Amino acid sequence: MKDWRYWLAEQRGTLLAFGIFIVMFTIYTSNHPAGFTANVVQTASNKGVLLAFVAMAQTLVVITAGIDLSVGMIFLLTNCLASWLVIGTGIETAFGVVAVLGTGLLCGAINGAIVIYGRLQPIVTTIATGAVYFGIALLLRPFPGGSVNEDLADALTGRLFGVVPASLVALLAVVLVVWMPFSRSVLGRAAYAAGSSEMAAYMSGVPIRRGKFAAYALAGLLAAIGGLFLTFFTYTGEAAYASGNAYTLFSIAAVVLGGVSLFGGKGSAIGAIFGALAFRTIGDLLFVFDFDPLWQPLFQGVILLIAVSLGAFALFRVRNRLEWFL
Amino acid sequence: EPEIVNGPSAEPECFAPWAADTQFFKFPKKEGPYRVALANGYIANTWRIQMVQTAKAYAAQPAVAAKLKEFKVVSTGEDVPAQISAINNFIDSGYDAIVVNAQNPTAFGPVIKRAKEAGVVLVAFDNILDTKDAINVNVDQKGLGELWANWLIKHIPNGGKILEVRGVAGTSVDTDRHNGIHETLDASGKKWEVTEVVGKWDDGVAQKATADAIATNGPFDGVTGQGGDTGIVQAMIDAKHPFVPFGGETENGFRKFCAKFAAEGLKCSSAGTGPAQVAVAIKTAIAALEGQVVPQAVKLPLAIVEDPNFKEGEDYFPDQSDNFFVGNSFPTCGINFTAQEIMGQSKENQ
Amino acid sequence: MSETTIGGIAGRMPKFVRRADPAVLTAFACIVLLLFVGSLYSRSFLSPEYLLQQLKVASFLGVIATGMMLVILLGQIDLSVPWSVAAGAMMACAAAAYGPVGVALAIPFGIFCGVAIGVVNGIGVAYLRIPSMIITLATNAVAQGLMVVYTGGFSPQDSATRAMRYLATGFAIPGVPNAVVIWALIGAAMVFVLTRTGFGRTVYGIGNRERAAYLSGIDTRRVVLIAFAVSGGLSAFGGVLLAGYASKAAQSMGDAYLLPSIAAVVLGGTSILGGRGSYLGTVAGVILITLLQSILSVMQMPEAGRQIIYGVVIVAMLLLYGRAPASR
Amino acid sequence: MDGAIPLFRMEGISKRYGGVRALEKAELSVTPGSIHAILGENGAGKSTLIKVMAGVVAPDEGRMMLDGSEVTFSSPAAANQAGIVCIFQELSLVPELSVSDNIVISDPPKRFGMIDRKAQRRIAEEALARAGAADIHPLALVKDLPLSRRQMVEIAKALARKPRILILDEATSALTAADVAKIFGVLKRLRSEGLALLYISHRMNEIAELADQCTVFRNGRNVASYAAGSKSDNEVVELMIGREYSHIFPPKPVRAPATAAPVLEARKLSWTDRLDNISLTVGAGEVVGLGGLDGQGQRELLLAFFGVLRGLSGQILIDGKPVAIASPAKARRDRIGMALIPEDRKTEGLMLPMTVRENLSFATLDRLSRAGIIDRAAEQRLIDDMVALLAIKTAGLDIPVGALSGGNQQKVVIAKWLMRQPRIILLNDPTRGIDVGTKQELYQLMRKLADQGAAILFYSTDYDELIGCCDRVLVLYDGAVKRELVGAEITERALIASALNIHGEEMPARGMAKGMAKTPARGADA
Ligand SMILES: Nc1ncnc2c1ncn2[C@@H]1O[C@H](COP(=O)(O)OP(=O)(O)OP(=O)(O)O)[C@@H](O)[C@H]1O
Ligand SMILES: Nc1ncnc2c1ncn2[C@@H]1O[C@H](COP(=O)(O)OP(=O)(O)OP(=O)(O)O)[C@@H](O)[C@H]1O
Ligand SMILES: O[C@@H]1[C@@H](O)[C@H](O)OC[C@H]1O
Ligand SMILES: [Mg+2]
Ligand SMILES: [Mg+2]
Repeated sequence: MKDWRYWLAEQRGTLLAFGIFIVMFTIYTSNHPAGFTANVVQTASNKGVLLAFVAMAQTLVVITAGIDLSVGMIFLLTNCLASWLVIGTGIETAFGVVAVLGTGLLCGAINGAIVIYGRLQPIVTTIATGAVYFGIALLLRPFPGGSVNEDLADALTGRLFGVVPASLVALLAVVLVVWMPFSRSVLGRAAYAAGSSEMAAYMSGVPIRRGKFAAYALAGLLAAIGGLFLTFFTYTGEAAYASGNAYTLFSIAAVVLGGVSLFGGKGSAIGAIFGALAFRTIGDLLFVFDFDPLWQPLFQGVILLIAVSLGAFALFRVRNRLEWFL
Repeated sequence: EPEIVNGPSAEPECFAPWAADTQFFKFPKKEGPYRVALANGYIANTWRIQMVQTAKAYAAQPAVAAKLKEFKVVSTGEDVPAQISAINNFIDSGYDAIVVNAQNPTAFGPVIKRAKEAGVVLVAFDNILDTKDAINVNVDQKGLGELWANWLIKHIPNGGKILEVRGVAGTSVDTDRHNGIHETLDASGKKWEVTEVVGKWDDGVAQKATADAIATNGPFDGVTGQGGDTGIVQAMIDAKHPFVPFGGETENGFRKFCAKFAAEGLKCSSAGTGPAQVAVAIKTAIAALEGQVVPQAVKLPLAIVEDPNFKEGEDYFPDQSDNFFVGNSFPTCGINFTAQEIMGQSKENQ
Repeated sequence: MSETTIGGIAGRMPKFVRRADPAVLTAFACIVLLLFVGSLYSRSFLSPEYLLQQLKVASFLGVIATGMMLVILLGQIDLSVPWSVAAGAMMACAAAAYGPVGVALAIPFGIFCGVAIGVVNGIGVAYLRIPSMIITLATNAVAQGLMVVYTGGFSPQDSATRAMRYLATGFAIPGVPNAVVIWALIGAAMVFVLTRTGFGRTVYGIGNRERAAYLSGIDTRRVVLIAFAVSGGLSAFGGVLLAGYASKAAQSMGDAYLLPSIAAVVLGGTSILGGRGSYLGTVAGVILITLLQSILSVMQMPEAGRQIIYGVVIVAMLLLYGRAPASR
Repeated sequence: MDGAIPLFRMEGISKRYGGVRALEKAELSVTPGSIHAILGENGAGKSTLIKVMAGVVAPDEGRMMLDGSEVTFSSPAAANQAGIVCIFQELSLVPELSVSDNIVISDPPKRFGMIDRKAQRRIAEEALARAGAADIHPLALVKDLPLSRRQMVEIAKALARKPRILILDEATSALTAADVAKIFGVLKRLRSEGLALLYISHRMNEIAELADQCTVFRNGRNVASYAAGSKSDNEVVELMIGREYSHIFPPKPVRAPATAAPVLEARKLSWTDRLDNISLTVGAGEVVGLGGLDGQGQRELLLAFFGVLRGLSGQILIDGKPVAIASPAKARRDRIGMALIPEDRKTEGLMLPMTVRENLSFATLDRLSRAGIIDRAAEQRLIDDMVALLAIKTAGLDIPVGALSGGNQQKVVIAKWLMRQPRIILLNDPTRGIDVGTKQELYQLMRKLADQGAAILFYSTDYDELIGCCDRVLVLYDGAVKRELVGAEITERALIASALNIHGEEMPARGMAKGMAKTPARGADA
């Protein structure tokens, strides 16, 4: 086999997610009354990027064969915090941003510490810590409100050179600054190895605990970046329980659509980003098709069902039934 | 960008200003027919479904339909950014007016800016917007709390133990109602001991919370609940709690109980505004597009029914679902739907 | 509570308790602790009425968590619980609108709708090999969509039938609410299935290593399908009971049961990776969650504080007994 | 060679698992420039010993000395740091990572703090070449490789770590003779470079060829140490199993020509590019071997019979009648009565955390239940029979099967199928990793089952076994049957020649042939 074939095999999930996204987005924009305009793209990317950050966060944890059901709550908590802190002069705003990101990192680190050093199952740990984070968010913002540095917010949700959505650029920057270094670092590899086979990784002297811890902590950071963007996008903070849970569940859907294996060890945040964008486009499709309003939720559900079933087509190629159980 | 003008507004009966200092808007008159959109958030409860159905029915009324080129509804779920994006999309697609049931009162600043620049009329109802730049069709939530508290004060002359079942924590609706209740009780000068539990506007949750409260803190001399009232009464029945005065919302199930057990002590004040407020919101949007003067904040009348005035077939419907909210008409605005015709409509259409 | 006390108590208990995992015993000890804390706050906490009332409320979660446990034992998860519950409740009430036959078939029809959702989940997981975490999310969305269409379009009947009310709130045995009896029956059936039947063994086997189970000549896909169908059916049955309890069905009925049912199963010592866990543990988990929620509710603490305490207590309890063994 | 100074010493090492004494005051010395073999039956404590040495398991007592000073290892990484590198049988490769990722996993080359993929690939290619496995692509994912290739990657990975002490725990058990030959070359070179090597294997001939020094373990203690070659195989085996031992292979019956229709028959079986027009028959009472280099389609053939493969062409006949077998569930049904002892007992044969009891009866639940309910008394009876028949050593029926030693785990896998009294038994390399004593029992069992009328199809990577056990051997090459050897034709020479697809009497070059030709266990063969 040639090198590029191995590369292709490795990227299959990501490419499939990319393909699904492109198809859906093309259907969307070609039916949009306004067409493929800078405004439409900006609107879509502002919305998509939020989930993309949360999905990236989820990816990190899922790679270690864990799951983080608190990402949505970290996202809310940091949103509420940002609505207090990211305001004022440049220095104050900068301090606020650092504090918000630090808080996210801390939340992720707490999850990681409990799961790794406390040896608890990630799913129930993060259900519990998610409740705690939500409680704190509610303390911070019993009612929706607060404000944010609007210049910064407009800059990051606006457009560069009148065409490129700034939020997409920010997403790209985060990929380059957080994801790329992590995935190529020793710790990142340790996270993958631990997710694929913790025992093997341990026996090979891989620093699995540090790798997993880094993954959880960075997941908190990425969720916080999402929370920050939510604040930029809405100018306020709100502790909305349902929407926190929705982001958590959506992030799982995005991760799976993005070809990341829930069994750990496989997939990339890039795939998850396209998974998130594709997932968001499902909602947008409602806008361009004239559905009876009451049928819209069903339509969304069915599209989601179809999208998640696409991967099953690979099944028809399986000639050895044991491959079902990998 | 509307002109700020002096009142009174067109159809002052219907478009009642919220307060004495409420501003009046006059938008530049646009030629009809109009493209109007409804940007709903959450959809999966009866109130919202009833609301969407009412909106459709209203837009289909011949007089209204004549003014509309297009009426489009999108429900985006609980996610605020999705709703913001939907509104942005409506603006970009050239809709003339957008009616919103906002998932968050404060998050729409950027959207309001954009709508203003594009000359799009934005009307919020039910969950309204914290702004003076868009039209709000408003229910006096605090007034509702005051009403319930006054009802209890009237029926429990010497003060006593009250169970307050609250709605969804953190929403302005819940807070306003709660504040209205407490301020009024405190001002009464009587001694009240209030047990608060959270019912989340949901019968099941409210029922469970009530059952717990009765078991640990009961019995109570009076109850007030926002949403989930049917469940609250059910919990009282299950716990064999004596029937006591009750201030609650307008669910059909609740009113059925009120009518049935009034003689045994369940003296109810049932008040609120039904999902038909969406029709008022649409009506307001059209009026604004036609260049008529409208208040920035429209105050909706409360639909109040109090013991002993519960009339079968008018205020409650024994054969119908418990879940819908009675009081779906705003006669002053010429909006006269009954809830059953709304919820039954597609069946008849088939 | 020291280990010796637990051991001492355990010594006098029936065999199935003595053989239980220490984690399960600790979970029950935590229940006692919670009751103690609750009684500090309110006297009536330890009254039989209150405890029965808690048990009744717990039984709804118990029924739902039973299905969840079955699926978790397979190493899967069922995120379609919210709308399976709602669909069960709503469809049972809907059936009642169709005359006496409808009334008679209301409960089975509600359960059937849950089974149908479960079958879709099962086909997705077992035959299409879609991760359960996502296929169940999707069917949940589809079920929600269907219920919204139904509510908006069909002039719904949503009052519970007398039979439903009786199941949830009646007393066939004086003093013991029927809901509790039902949970006990379902629980006993589950214990029997898990410990005495080939199906139960197979569930554990698949949860541990599906490949090995398949190569042992087990039709693992059918077992997975059945487990999901049962989970859907039990969720729907939970919904039917809830509708009976509230005497009506509502859309959002199931929302409050998803995370607690997962938490209850895991708090009860079942491994989320599958293959390990006992039903007794799930019982403990369900009671723990219910008690905790109700203590927080009667403590009249603001929502924020409640959420924080809820989370902290769960982590604390798990650290006490739910830790995985050290690796060396 | 002054191998007298121990590089590493273990003294008084004990390790208990609950009631099980895995190690009891064990001693071991390792000298540089020599290969030290560790022998012992299954469960003797060999793996535990090396796990202690490699920092995987913490000993309860005892001390370890490296270069004369005491050391403790808190983790495998710490042991690695000290130059101790261990090749665990199959546990330490990360399946979702590529071969090169795995090879450098404990200390990847870095550039600007990130892993340098180019350098990593270079290192991996070098290491693979050193291990004689240059055919493995460094970008391939480990999970896509067959077991034998994975073991080669393990070895490359160990070499890349530049160890001072290299430990191989049954590292060659899944390798073909050709690979073993390459590995031996490497090991001998390492010895000459002054490394200390510890070698655990159940294959006596390998030890004979490689070892300088041997230590025998029994019941967690080292019972004897001696210079290689100073004891006969018989003596060694006696030390290991504590009893006398003779006649590894039971005598083969003189077969009358088959009259009845074969129990199992394949006609022109093909599947993707892995099976090519295979026709074969296995009659009742017959043991038919599958030979050839590893990976020539033997495993796929067994899976094809067992209903695991999709898109087969050709025909499978049972008792002369064509059947469609779409799943193992169908294959095991009474009408067919097939059983498969799978390749990897840990992932395919057993549910490790479940009890011995549950594992034993798992494939027979359908017969043991009435209306879905298990008849526990009947279950107990069958289990007792099987434990007795196979002499399974276990502390109880209700402990996790994962706590049994490898050989006993393998017995459980076999027992779980024998419980069904299958008519057709497919064996996929069943003696991998099990000790001589157990092997001998297994060979006898196979013959006994055949005598009782079973049709046995037996794949082995060990030529001795094929020679010793089979009535006929089919040699596969590239998915096709290249040659059928019957009775006296089954010789090592013939097996090797046909495995390499060499015709006539020409033999491969000497060095190669020596590596391939594993001398039969001396004194044991009849
Ligand atoms: N983690 C463990 N838990 C319980 N028992 C164990 C554990 N590890 C080893 N044992 C027991 O310790 C004894 C020694 O096992 P060990 O694996 O060292 O044997 P071995 O000599 O390597 O056998 P084999 O040749 O089968 O590999 C066995 O009885 C085994 O069951
Ligand atoms: N979780 C566990 N519980 C109990 N015992 C275990 C466990 N894991 C491993 N063991 C024991 O550890 C010993 C070594 O296990 P391992 O999987 O390393 O086998 P091995 O000796 O390397 O390979 P083989 O199975 O071929 O002998 C086995 O004897 C097994 O009994
Ligand atoms: O106003 C509330 C509405 O927004 C919600 O959807 O249902 C309950 C009502 O009280
Ligand atoms: Mg071993
Ligand atoms: Mg071994």
